[in-house]
Amino acid sequence: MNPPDFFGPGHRACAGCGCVITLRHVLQALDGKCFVVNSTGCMEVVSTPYPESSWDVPYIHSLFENAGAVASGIESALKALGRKDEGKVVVIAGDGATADIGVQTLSGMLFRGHDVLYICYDNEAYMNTGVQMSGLTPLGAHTTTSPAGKVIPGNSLDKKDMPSFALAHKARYVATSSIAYLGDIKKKVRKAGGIVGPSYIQIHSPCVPGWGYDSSKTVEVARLAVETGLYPIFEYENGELISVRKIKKRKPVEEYLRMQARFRHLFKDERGKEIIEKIQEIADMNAKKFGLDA
Amino acid sequence: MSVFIVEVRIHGRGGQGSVTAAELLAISAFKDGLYSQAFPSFGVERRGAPVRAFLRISDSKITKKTQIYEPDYIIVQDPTLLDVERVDAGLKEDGMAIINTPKRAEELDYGINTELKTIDATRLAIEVLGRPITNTAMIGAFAGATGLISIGSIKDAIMERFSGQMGEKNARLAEIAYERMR
Amino acid sequence: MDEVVITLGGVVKPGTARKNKTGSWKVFKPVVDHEKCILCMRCVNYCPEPCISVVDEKIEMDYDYCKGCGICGDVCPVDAIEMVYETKG
Amino acid sequence: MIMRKVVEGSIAVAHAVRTIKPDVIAAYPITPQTHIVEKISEYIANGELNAEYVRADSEFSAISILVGASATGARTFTSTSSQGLALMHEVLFNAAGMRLPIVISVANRALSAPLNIWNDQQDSISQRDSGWIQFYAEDIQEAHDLLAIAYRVSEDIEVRLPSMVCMDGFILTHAYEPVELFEESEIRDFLPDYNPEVYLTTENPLTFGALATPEYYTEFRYVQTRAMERAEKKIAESLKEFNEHFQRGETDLLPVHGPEDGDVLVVSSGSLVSTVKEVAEKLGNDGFGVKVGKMLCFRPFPADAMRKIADGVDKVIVFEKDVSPGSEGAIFSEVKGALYHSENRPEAYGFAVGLGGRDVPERVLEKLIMECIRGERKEGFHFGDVRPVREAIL
Repeated sequence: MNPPDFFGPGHRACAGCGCVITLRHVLQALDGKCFVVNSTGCMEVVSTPYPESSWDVPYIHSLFENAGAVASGIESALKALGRKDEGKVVVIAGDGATADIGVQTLSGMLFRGHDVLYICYDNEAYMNTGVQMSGLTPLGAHTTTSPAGKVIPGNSLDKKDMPSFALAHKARYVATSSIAYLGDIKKKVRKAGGIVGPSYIQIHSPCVPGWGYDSSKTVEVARLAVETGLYPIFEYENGELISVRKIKKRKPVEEYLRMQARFRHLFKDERGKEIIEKIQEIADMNAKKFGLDA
Repeated sequence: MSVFIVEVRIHGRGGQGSVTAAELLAISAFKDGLYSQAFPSFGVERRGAPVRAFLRISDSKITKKTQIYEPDYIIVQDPTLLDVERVDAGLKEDGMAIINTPKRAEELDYGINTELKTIDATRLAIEVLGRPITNTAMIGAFAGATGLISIGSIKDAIMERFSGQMGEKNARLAEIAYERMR
Repeated sequence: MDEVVITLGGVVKPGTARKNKTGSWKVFKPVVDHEKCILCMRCVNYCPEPCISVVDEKIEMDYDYCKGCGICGDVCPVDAIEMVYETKG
Repeated sequence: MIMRKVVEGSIAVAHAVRTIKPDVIAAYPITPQTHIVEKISEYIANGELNAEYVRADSEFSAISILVGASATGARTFTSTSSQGLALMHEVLFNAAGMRLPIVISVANRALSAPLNIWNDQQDSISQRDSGWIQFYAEDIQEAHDLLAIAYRVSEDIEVRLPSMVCMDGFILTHAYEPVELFEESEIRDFLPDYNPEVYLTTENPLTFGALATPEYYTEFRYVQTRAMERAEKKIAESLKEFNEHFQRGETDLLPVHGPEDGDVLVVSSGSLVSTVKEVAEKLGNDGFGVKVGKMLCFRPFPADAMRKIADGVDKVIVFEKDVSPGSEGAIFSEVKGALYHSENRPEAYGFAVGLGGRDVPERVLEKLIMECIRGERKEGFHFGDVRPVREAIL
């Protein structure tokens, strides 16, 4: 009854790391029959200090911003060498690698139609280098490069819409998921694994030190992101929205924000209150756009 | 060391096939058992701009890689170029200029001091090809005027380069120009 | 000096990080009350290491790797896992 | 049977690639490399080359694609120039560090700013520390032949380092010359199939691209440097074997032309070597003993061979198409570096010439060499063909 694991133990990720939970279940969903291309980032540095590896699947790390291209190359080589049946090529990349520095190679990979599953483990900042703001850092969040200061209260931008970016490239399958729902991750990864062509799944994966919550609360904080409507869970196949995770009674965003040190400054003054209202608006818009409310 | 080396500069306008002319002459010379080399002047010029192509023919391996400053021959594909530049710059005293123009050599008021041959290649091309593309006429003319390359090789090179009817028409055009120049 | 092995291109064998016992990181360790446990597998599935498995129909924690994050206790639906302070040495 | 044809340099390179049969090719167009990738695209479109051809979104992606493909066990190829090679910079180190035998055909071109599409060698010379083997072709035949040698050396288990085969943009890529083109069967004899010992496969799930802490990094660079040293031997061997196979091409790592007892040694690389040879020959007729050293490969740098050919000469003159602002020409620096360890230290003169496509006629080289011979030039580095300049704001 124990699930087979293809990652760890012995890795050096922080206690309570949400990204490792994502990793485990992605690999399990593919039965380890895959080639992993990993961008520079937390999952890379914690798993491969020479001469050790935490991986039980063929794995390559090349650079920060080229995972989409490296994956394209592996897939092309498997085709050229007649080895396509060996397994699926999977990118595992953080949000910075995906939405910022690696966006071009992701674009090329999606556009050319490579048979690659691209997984973005979204912990909403450059955690590997010490919590700097990325294109997927949410509005209001304090990071070390968008600090909550006397004049500017944290990140003034909202998350880049990468699922839409993937959809605009006509990716065969585009979905979001969260470590709060392991069954959802498995189902979606299996589905994408079975589709020939490019697919993109963005998985909300909390970061204990980056977000500032107790390490035991990783699942809880992830669930609140979904239950407030801030992280809508949906899936598109061939450009059509085919499923949305409904929310019975949407919770106010404060509940989610209050749990995390990165939003603590928002609860101190009137300015913070305004930003919380804006964040609530984002959740409301998500709810409207995807029909989240059950 | 080479016993003889001949250097040719072709003047034309972008789109007139000057590089192809140099290439075809190089291939033809090679077919005749000679060594040859062709290369364009490397520019960012677009269609219509004055361009140059270069050709070297020798009886031994050509190692020179520089541009040609003192040509033995110049080929001018477009008569309007005479108004914009000195096409005969550096032309050797015992060299020869072959110019596409409806004028006869003695009517051409350009001040070329070397041997000068003219041919109305544009009219010939229109007659034979139905289009004013003169490069195959000019290489035929070059072969006829200089005797350096056999017309058989020129026709072979053309037939290899252009397929079917286009090849035959161009080969015929080259041959007509060749005969005119002899 | 000791000789080091440098592999061609730095290629490494799979799963070799298992020799890195991360269990030393923990301050609190999870202890399972097998009476309460209903073997729902949530702790197994959520363990980030992963170091929880079912052995002889009982949840077993591999303390060699457990970093003591406490997720297992937090996700347990029947409060069968308690985090206790681990005295070291 | 020898297939000898007048073809454009780019076409000769594309033909060589076709016979070498890479499994994966990824490229991005840039002048003056375009004819190479256009011809390869044509082969693919006509079914004359059975490879995966990826039209990459940039040179950065093209070389990254090859990193993935090469790690999976594929033979790979790309071609680029100038800014494209510069854009690959980060990945070049990565490919070399992972010991992936990727081969790039570089159509040498100047770097911007100011924008310039013409030939010099600043693009590849400035990648000298990336861990790639660098060959410089003198003519089209050599650009074609060196590709086979590059694959053979790169894929050798004793080496396993990537190679770039550099050819002067336009001067070689766009020129037509008679070339002895490879037949597929003869290339098979010279270049065996690529079957790496370690590669990405689910049957043996290895980890590529590990992180090396300060405890290990030095040793990684150390073994890479040792592999370069072995590459030097392999290149020399491969040149000889190539010559036996095809009855053409250089047989030395650092070929010398001209009088053995010449008291002036001129070192140069790429197509410039041809012109230097012509000048040396002419000066020889005038009674000056000038021999020419051809920098066939710049990495590994043939320092021993350089000392050997410079033994007994009074003057060494380097002509190169690159400059390192704030220092001097890179080849000049390295030639001098090699000679520092020789008993005989000749006078050394270095000249940057032919930058940004400036043609280097024989008279320019002849004048510079004669100035050195007559002692009219100061020892050291100079711009060889620079005009008087007045600097102004606007």
